[in-house]
Amino acid sequence: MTPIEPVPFVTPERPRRTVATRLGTLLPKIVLAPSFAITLVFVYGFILWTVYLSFTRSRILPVYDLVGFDAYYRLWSQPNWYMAIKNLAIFGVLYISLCIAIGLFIAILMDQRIRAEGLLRPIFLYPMALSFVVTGTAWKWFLNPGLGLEKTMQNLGWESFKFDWLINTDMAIYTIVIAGVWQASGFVMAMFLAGLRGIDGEIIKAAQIDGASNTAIYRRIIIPMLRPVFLSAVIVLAHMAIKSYDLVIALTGGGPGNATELPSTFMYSYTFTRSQMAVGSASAVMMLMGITAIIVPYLYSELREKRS
Amino acid sequence: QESVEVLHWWTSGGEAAALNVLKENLQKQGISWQDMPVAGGSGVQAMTALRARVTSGDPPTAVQMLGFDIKDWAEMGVVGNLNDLANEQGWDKVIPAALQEFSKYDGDWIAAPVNVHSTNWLWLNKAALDKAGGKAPENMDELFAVLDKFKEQGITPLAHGGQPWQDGTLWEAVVLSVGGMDFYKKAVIDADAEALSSDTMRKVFDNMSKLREYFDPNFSGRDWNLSTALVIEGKAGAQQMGDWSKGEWLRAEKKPGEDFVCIRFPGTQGSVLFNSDQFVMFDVGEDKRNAQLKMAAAVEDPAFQIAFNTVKGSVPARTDVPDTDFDDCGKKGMKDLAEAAASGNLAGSLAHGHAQPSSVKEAVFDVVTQHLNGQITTDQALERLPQAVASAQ
Amino acid sequence: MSFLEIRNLTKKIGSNEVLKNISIELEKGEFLVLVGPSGCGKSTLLNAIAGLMPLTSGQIILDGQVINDLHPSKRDIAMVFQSYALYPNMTVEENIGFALEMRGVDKVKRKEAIRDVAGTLQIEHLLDRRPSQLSGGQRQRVAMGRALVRQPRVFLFDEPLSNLDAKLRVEMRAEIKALHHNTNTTIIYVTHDQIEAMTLATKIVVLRDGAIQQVGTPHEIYSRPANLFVADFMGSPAMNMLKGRVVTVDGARRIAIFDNTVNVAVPASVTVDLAEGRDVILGLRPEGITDESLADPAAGSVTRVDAEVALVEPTGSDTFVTAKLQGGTFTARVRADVSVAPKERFTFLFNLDKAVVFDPVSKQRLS
Amino acid sequence: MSFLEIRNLTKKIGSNEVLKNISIELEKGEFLVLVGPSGCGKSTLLNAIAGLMPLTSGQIILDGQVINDLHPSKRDIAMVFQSYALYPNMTVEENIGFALEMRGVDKVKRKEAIRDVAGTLQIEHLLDRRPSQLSGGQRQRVAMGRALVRQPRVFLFDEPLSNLDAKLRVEMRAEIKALHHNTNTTIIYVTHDQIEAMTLATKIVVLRDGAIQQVGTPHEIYSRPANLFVADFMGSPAMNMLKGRVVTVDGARRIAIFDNTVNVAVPASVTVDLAEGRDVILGLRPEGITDESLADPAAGSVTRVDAEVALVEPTGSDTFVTAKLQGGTFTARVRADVSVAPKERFTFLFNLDKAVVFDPVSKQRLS
Amino acid sequence: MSAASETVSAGSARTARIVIYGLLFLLAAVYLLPLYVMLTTSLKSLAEIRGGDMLALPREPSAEAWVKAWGQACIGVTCEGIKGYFWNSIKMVVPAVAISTVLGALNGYVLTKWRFPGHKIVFGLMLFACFIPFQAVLIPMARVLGVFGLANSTAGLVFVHVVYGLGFTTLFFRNYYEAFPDELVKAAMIDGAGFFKIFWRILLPSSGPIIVVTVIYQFTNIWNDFLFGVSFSSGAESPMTVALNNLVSSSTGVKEYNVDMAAAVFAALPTLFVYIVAGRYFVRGLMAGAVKG
Ligand SMILES: Nc1ncnc2c1ncn2[C@@H]1O[C@H](COP(=O)(O)OP(=O)(O)OP(=O)(O)O)[C@@H](O)[C@H]1O
Ligand SMILES: Nc1ncnc2c1ncn2[C@@H]1O[C@H](COP(=O)(O)OP(=O)(O)OP(=O)(O)O)[C@@H](O)[C@H]1O
Ligand SMILES: [Mg+2]
Ligand SMILES: [Mg+2]
Repeated sequence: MTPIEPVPFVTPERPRRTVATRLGTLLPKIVLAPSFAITLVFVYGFILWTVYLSFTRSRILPVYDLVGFDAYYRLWSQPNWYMAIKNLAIFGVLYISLCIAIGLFIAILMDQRIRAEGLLRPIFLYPMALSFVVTGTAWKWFLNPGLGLEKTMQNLGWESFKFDWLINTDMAIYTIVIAGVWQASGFVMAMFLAGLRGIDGEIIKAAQIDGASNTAIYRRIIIPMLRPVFLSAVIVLAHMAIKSYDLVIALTGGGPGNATELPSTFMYSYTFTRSQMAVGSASAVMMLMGITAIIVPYLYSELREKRS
Repeated sequence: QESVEVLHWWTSGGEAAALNVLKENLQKQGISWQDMPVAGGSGVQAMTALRARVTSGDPPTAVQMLGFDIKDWAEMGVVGNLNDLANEQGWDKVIPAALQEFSKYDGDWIAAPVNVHSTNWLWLNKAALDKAGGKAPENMDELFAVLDKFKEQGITPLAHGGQPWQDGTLWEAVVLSVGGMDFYKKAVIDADAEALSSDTMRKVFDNMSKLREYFDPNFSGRDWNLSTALVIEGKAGAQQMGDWSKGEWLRAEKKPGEDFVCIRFPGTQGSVLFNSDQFVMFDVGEDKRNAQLKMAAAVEDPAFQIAFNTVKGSVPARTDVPDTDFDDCGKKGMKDLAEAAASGNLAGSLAHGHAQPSSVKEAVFDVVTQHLNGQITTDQALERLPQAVASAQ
Repeated sequence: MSFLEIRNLTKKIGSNEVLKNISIELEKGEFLVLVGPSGCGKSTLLNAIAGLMPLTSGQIILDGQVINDLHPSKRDIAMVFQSYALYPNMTVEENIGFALEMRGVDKVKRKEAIRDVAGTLQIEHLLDRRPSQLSGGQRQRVAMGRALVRQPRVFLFDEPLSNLDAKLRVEMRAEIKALHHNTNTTIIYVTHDQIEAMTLATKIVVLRDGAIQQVGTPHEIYSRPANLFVADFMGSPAMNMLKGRVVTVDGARRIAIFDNTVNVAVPASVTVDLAEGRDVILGLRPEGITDESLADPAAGSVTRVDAEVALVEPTGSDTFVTAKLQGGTFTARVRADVSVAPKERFTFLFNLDKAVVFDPVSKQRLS
Repeated sequence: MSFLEIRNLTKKIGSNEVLKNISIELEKGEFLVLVGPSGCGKSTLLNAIAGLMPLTSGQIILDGQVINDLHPSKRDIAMVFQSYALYPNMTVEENIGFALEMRGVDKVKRKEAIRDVAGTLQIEHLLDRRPSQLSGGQRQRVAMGRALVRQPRVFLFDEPLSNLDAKLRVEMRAEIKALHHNTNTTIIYVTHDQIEAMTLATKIVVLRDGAIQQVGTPHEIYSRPANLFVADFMGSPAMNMLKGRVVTVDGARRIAIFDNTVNVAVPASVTVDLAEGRDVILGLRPEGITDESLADPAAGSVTRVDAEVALVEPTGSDTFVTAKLQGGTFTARVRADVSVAPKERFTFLFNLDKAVVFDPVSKQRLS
Repeated sequence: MSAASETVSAGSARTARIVIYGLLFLLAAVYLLPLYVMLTTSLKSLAEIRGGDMLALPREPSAEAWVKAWGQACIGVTCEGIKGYFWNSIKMVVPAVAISTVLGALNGYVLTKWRFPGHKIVFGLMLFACFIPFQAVLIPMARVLGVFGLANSTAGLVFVHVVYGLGFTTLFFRNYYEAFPDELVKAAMIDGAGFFKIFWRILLPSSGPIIVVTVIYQFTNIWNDFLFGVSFSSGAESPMTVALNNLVSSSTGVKEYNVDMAAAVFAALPTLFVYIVAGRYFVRGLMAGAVKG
């Protein structure tokens, strides 16, 4: 081996920290700083601004005179708001649990060494790619008793078939659930599929040798092992449920009556169409508080766990 | 080059074609037209976009707007001033006072009215009506009788689209029919709590419940034009809707009097509930002001008024436009408007933002829609209506 | 008939023949160790026995019954995986009890059995923990416990100690040995580690590229390797392989090595006739080449060789000396406190009793 | 002044003192091996020397210059990581050349240097592959190449061979030794493996819980461990630790072991005065207890002990015999072909020359 | 213990396969229905749509609606179809995705490989930002854009999407880099590479899977966004979704459902394309870090 020239070695004059080394240690923070600053201003600054507005009498545009809790009194005296909260509870619970159940079910089916996986995967995933601005009309037709499923079934000879949830005040919220599940369950499927693929094959072999049947393996070993995926899925879905807006607007516009009002549509309509910006802000504050209650414990546990 | 930027929600074929007249007129004067269409929900999204534009300090030149929204925006001090132009062209004389109510703020002209719609119309399929006896109904009872006949024919008696604003449009027509103009003014314009929970109002809601039974099962969430189509195709007998509905008939190449009949909603003959699309001129600064004024002038140009309103189904916002180019329904509309204005039977439409600010309007919609959809009873509606209105004020 | 018999087992994955015509017989209570380089098919063979993958051809006969098509859960075989494969969502107790639960053993009995096993493995205090809260050595014991609790017909161990550090390894090795001793179960054990293989096995199978190279007791494998591969694979440092040629000196057949400069007696184990002039390879393990003081006084045939020392590696307990002579190097094991330094000359004692002779062409041992 | 001097180095992570007041001096060209149980702070110390983590207190002086605050890229130190840390997205060539590229060495020279190193390590044919296409041993060599190409002032190796199988390990060990021999660079090397430590080091540092236990040559560490921990940690099987008591027999100080049934001469290395009746621990490595044939003829003080054999572990090259006597067990190393079986009695030769004596309370060696 | 002699019969295995495939294809058909409706409707004539069955195949398929949607349909007073808006969306999506991905990657890099006290709080705050309802930020954002002179421009939209995409991109990359060996960074440091060199030469080239996930996620979200588009852009500058909305939800006039559907399919094409082409890598990328499974 022929030696290569020793590379000139930089000797700092002083053993103290030079500007260069100090800059070196600061650089990562400098890189992170813009993103963090942006987040502080555009998220937390705006949240504070919204909180402030909720204490004003803003109507069509923001005004900045404080009037106390007036907007909150108004908010909590709106039957619409209670309806929105009740709907969110129904929608949230069903949406999250159905997405997870269906997503997991399909993921398990897809995990059985399916030949056509390359063909099927995009079919389950594509609804996530489409906005409801795009699919809303198709869904509206499909669920409309006069045009869609009901009519098709009746044309096919099943005269007594009835599916009128879209226009039924008691059932309309479930049509939102159906469309929502259609859209998001494929994504959840992908998450579960990734989780399933990540499971060590030896563990399954071990379970077989321990005498477990296939159902026992899924029930006792695999599904419990997917716990972190469940958690991620719940968080992702919860945030989509809370933010759901397009879905409702495209499908029912909040109707019939206010049967499908959600906090997000409530907030939008009070802020922008009903010229009650303060009430809208108050509802936004309530939503943020709800989200905080869900997310912060999750973040806390997630970031703590890393320590060990 | 000078230009105007116009925010509107007239995105469909006919209206856009009519707007083109305005655009071309301006282009001839060397002013380019930047189109800013925002469709959907009768201007809901447009108002959101407008808020964003105004907040960012860059408002569009002119914005299509209705009734009380104009007042709200004027109050924010972000609109321009058209006094010079209006004085020069004598708008005070040719534009009805009821419209000026909205076109002016604190005595200053701020908007150029485009048209006058009236909402208390009933549209009937002529063939179906003939089968049902041929006589146009003149009060609620006759209406129910006709609807019953339609039912016997096996068609949907009343085509209605279940969206809050359509429910509201129907409701205000019933209010006017049941209570008359004085009651309408008291209950709707003055939002008198007593009137809102009176026995008359109970009758209104009872009638609404009754009408509900003549809808087809698919009414919920349906766009109004689809309902109109049902009537056109003879699948339904009648539709209560504003005069913009006529555009659909015309486009389907149907003739007033031959294929369809336009009448005032039974019981509201002689009264007109109106709404008026206006172009509100925003405060855009001196450099764009010239173009803005030219646009305002072009809007009030009789040629444009005729071209636009014949397509849209509405009547001109100026009283000095001849009715020669209009069809029977149009002529009737112009005549009704003039008479109602003279007799004091002209009032703003609630459903279209000319009776109350949008907060109150939507509060009323909430109650009306929930009642119509059976979520609340009439008793509850009567109790809740004054509350909702009060809390929205 | 043997307790476990593998007959002409072949396994192809794709076009790759991972196991080639494997036949093994095993008596009840035997401890079979599979050794071989990485990728030679050891895990595949275990998986085949456990029923975790279908065979291409051949038969596996357990206790007189062909089990080729029997589902793994019905074979009554326990397996300890290299990665332990503990169920991360279950506590140690549940892990150990899972197999019993699957077999419908009732709760009370299960608890008792778990306590017993945990006692043996000294993990009673860990029963409520989850695998993620255990150290490597503790996990290993739980994996073992999961197998032990069942008293299966056969135990399979796939490199169960490879993740442990040296100290723990020695301990666990002793425990496995004790287990086998006390329960007298049949065990098949895969390892990379020569010491493990030598100390645990009653029988060793050496695999290479899916084919069996040799089957025998540890002593046979070590002292009489069937071919060059086995000789080289077992033992560290590896066996010295010296090129030699058969010569006749004073009428006796001898083997000349180091370019004919040294000739040594033909090892007693070579009973075949070696033709004069025949090329051979003489294999002699490092401990067969020593200094004077370490030489086996009982050795029958010893040759002294003077050579120049190239490298001295003291390991504490011994010193390995690599020396050069006439185009060949060899490694010797000398007493730790012998004084020897590179470049010096040193006298090595070659103990020919321990030597083996291979054919350089067929690579087989001549005997 | 030494080439590399570490002075009173302390490192806290959180409240945990990972390195406690470490001081080490190293001359140019020395080969320092760090050993110690898992988690004792070996990697942390290497990282500190490389500048990959800030120190809590203390100084690192390289070639007369305090380098505490010097950025890793400026220290001119090369490091081979336990996990190799090859850049997965680069070819072997790019991996090896990366450091030169970062230093602005031009392309032609770089290529030349890479060829040279690749030649030495015999990986020329792999230059275009990516790390994922290499075997463990090949990866190891690339990692080495990445360090070698630079000719740094100090090499740091963090358990570079721990992922390799036994065979490759022996080979690579030899290569590292040759590298050190040929280039005479300064090397600091972390390992778990006793053989590696013994054969490579010129100096060994034994760490435990972040504190130095002993510094010395391999021979010192092995033969004269400073305390019980070092004695137990180095060597496999571990040193036998026998409880003893100082007695006087025929006017001479001796040490009684196995409940006073056997007494042995005090090892020559013990020069301190042992009071009569004092409790001690007598340490004797397995190779210090042998059968007759293996005994060191030069040994000065040998005691014969008859004991019952408990366990026989033949490893091929040797046989380890564990025997029991009066409340104590010990492990002896006997010749591989000695015939010995459990339950038999056997005569062992204790070579007291090799014994060391510890204080049972302070755990320090007495000498 | 003796094992019951029970063999896995080939027959029952085959039935199981048939059931699995049957279920999967049935589910796939259900998932495809809306797309099927959109596609068939876009190929039908208006008359056929009014009179016919929604699920029926078109009797006389015609691409007329497609041609019209792309180049002729009227949106406001201009009748040039949606093609212009299509490019608007592209102009918005590409920089927004690129910038938010790069920033997210850098943030993830700093938060995992250059940790500093408080890094968890910084990350927690950035992550929480993913969950704020966008309706709440419209007005203040409009003000800020106005002040910066970005109001009503593609640049402004890009900015908004970057700001509100940062939380997710940072999350994705952080989780991915968390599993990336620290040794590689240390090795590169010792080899003499600096902060950016290490990122550019070592981490980024190995980030393929997570870049795929991030890009897909951001691309779909930004492409499909309507709220920001309608609020912060106007007229000819509008993104696709706004134009589509103008086309399909105009309140008066004849609804040309076939044109609407064709336009909707056009609007969905890029995202569909992305999911179909990169679906496999999506699952792989999720495996590689975004989901901790
Ligand atoms: N799924 C597979 N597809 C193709 N080849 C495979 C597959 N699994 C294993 N092999 C091949 O089969 C051979 C044997 O693999 P096996 O795991 O049995 O080796 P092993 O002896 O256990 O090695 P190790 O000691 O490294 O664990 C290897 O060459 C491997 O490449
Ligand atoms: N980031 C950290 N936070 C807290 N403690 C740490 C951290 N890194 C290391 N330690 C602790 O520092 C001690 C020394 O760790 P180090 O990695 O130096 O051990 P090691 O001797 O290299 O062990 P091994 O042989 O297992 O590699 C350990 O007890 C470890 O738990
Ligand atoms: Mg294996
Ligand atoms: Mg370490």
